[in-house]
Amino acid sequence: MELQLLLLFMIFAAVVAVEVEDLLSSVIAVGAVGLGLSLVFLILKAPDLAITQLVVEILCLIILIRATIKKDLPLLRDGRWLFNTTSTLVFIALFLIFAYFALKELPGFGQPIMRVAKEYINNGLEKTGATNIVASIILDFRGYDTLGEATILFTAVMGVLAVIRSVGRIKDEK
Amino acid sequence: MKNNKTGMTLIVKTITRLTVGLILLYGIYIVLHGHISPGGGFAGGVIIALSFIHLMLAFGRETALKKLSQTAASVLESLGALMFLAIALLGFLGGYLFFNFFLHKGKPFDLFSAGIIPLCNIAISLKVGAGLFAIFAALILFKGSGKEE
Amino acid sequence: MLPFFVIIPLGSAFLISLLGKKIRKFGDILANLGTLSLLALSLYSTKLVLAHKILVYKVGGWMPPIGICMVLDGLASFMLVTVNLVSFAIALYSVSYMQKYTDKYRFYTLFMLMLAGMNGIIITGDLFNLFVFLEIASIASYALVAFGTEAEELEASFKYAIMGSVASSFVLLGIALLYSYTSTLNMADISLVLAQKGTGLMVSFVAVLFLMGFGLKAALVPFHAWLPDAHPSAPAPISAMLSGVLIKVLGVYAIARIFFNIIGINNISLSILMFLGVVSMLIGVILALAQWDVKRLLAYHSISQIGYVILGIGLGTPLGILGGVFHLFNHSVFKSLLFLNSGALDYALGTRDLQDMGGLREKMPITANTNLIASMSIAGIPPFNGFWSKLLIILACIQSGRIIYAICAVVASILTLASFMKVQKYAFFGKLKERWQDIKEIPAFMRLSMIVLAIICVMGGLLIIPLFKPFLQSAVDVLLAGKGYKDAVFGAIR
Amino acid sequence: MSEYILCLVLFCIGLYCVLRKRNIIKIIIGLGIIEYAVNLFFVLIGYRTHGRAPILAKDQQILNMVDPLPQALVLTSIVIGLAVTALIVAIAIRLYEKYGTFDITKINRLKG
Repeated sequence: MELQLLLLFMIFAAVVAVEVEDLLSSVIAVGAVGLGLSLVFLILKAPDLAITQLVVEILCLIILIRATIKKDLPLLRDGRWLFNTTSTLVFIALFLIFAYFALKELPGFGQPIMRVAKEYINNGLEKTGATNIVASIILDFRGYDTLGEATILFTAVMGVLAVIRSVGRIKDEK
Repeated sequence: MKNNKTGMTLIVKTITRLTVGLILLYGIYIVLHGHISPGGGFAGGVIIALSFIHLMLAFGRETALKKLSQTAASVLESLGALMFLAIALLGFLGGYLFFNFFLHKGKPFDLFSAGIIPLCNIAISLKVGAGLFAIFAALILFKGSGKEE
Repeated sequence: MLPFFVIIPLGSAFLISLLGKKIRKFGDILANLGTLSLLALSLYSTKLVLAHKILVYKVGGWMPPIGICMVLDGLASFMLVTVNLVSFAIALYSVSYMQKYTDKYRFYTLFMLMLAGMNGIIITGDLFNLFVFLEIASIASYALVAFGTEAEELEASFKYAIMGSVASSFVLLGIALLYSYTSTLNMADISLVLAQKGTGLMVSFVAVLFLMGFGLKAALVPFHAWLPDAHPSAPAPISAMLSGVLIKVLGVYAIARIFFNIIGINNISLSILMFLGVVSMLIGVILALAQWDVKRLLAYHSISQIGYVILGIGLGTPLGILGGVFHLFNHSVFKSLLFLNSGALDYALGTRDLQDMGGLREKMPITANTNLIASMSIAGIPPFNGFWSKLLIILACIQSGRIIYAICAVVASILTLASFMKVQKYAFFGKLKERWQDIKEIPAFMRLSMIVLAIICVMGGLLIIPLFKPFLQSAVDVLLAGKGYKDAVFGAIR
Repeated sequence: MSEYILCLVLFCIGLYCVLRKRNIIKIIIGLGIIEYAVNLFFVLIGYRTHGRAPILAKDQQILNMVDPLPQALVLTSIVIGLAVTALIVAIAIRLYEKYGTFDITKINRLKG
């Protein structure tokens, strides 16, 4: 039950983040969504994720606040606002209805099949020696994924450093 | 550290001076115990980066960059990435990429156990910590040199 | 040997970022060596595939449903050859072209990372791993589009990054649903479980999510809005890379692999693919007609040509798939050549507007001639490679009784011809303008890479003669085998 | 079941924000919400009723563990989200410098 309550809180905070007019408040509200997510991870028995989500959320907040501080917020609506919003909402509603019927075919909440995961739980300790099964998966069984993940972060750093250069082109002499 | 005009007030600076070491230490703890308790290289690396960012926010960017300059961060990041790749490549000793090449995995629940996993955690934390600090420093430095301020 | 397709570009990217700033030319040398060795490896891989049909590499020594595996089959080796061939030509071209930009070593780092991402997507046999490498390639391309850091480039990059990230989220949601349904991530294993459980509404929902996600990456028509902005804004070598191979690997290859080999194809999904292909083909070429900016015109043609590829693959008949796959290869070659030509014009003149050009044939003979070859290829003039693949697609349409689609393909081809006649007329023929009296031909590296690609354009038609046909046929066989993929993979493990 | 639907509602709020908002920062926020929703969905499908966290303890037998694989995947996906957000924020800051506004409709030098 507390799970649903937390989810409702997150949805509420997300709506606030989307609709509030002040940018700084909006960023703070999205921080609330992230911290709610961290709590949900804790309830869902994922302590690794809870820690990571918490620290990442703090970092994201700092970055976003640095970006937004002292910046303007335009508040405009163009002529086709109603039409566009309606079509977006119709699309989203169709998506949700389709999803509702499709989700019925999934195994119910709280009963995962765990076809492959059984292997990790039963033999993880003997085969890798790590007592944290999640660590044994990300760094041993699926270490190649983690290499990709580290590369993504590296790519992003390189990308930020490339984008932030103040002079991109060497100007011609003419 | 002299209390010049950059950074925040004296209270913030004093508290920062007390806590920043603890945060760094906590990050290192999380990294080293990644294979026996929740946490791991990524979370630990972010905490390490946060400790430097904390320093930067409280004391202004010069103080933090003196401790870890931007080029040093870039180099550390590349080194972390290369180290991770090297661990992966060392697996070829056992015949496969990412092979856990420690035949003796150690006693469970020990700090020195689980073969390559702690090494990978250290490499990742180095990479993540330095990388995120580099991103943050780049964003801040850019803000300083931007036109609108 | 399979991991080296990822390790070589990754390692060189890391090394370039570490040492590139200190040692001049380090990036140039390492990037060219890296792409050259990748090209050699991928050519070698075709030989392996002909001998063994399929190769599976178990990363970390774990059996596939538990660990990640890499799979090299006909389609993968075909894509690897395409990607690495084009990327080698582009690395060669960048040596001179990127002198105009600051921080060249960052360019090479991102370029090699993008290459690593694409090779990783092609070689992987695991669905989540595919997503991870998809993100590497995408993030590197977002940054590369903005590499010039001018206002327009940043704007294009922002739009591209937002749409690309939403697409990635759709893909990830699809993977999550598929994981919950089958409780495994290995592609062959998913296919096995789906065969046992049967497919219901759930699987169609996942298919729609994947179609939206990968369709956006491939710039199929309802999702094409980002491409005409993003591709022209990037530096020319990157435009060539994005249009030439990135949209094919991230979009077409992923769609083909997932729909044919994992989820399994049926008549409804085939007709959706064909319809999207035809619509992209027509709308892309019609929008291209009105353009005066060379690179923007080429970008719209990319949408149109991707439509041909999807139409060919969507036909589902052996001839259609052969045509689609062959056109994919041809398009990578001539579209990258065209973008490199436009980069050469930009390099020499400093403008991309066709109305400012004219009579450049006498001043830049090599650019003019290679551009003529590439234009005739894309328009489908007989001896060049584009003609053969389009002919195959049209024949396949007629063979399976879809006359309307065949007519659409012919019409699009004629419009393409008209559009490139315009380029030729305004850029290379006519009278030389006063202001271009003292321009020079471009540097040697750029000429070399353009000549290499032009030769492949001329010779490309030879790929369907019996001597070279196994190269294409092995790729076609993988798609035709459909769900036989899982048996092949599991057979190779044991 | 209701958890899944609530999670998808969160996804749709983010989608709406990306599609309809005109402010760049709002679009980035929407993207963040989408990422949260997808991560949450992954963890939800791995949850087991009355399950235990997938970490072995020293001297007790742990039964009924939750599915650890989605957690490992989400760890990767959180990092990806962070990387994308950082890159897009960097682009947004540059855009603000060039155009002096966060309004997406005023950032239209490229013809559509």
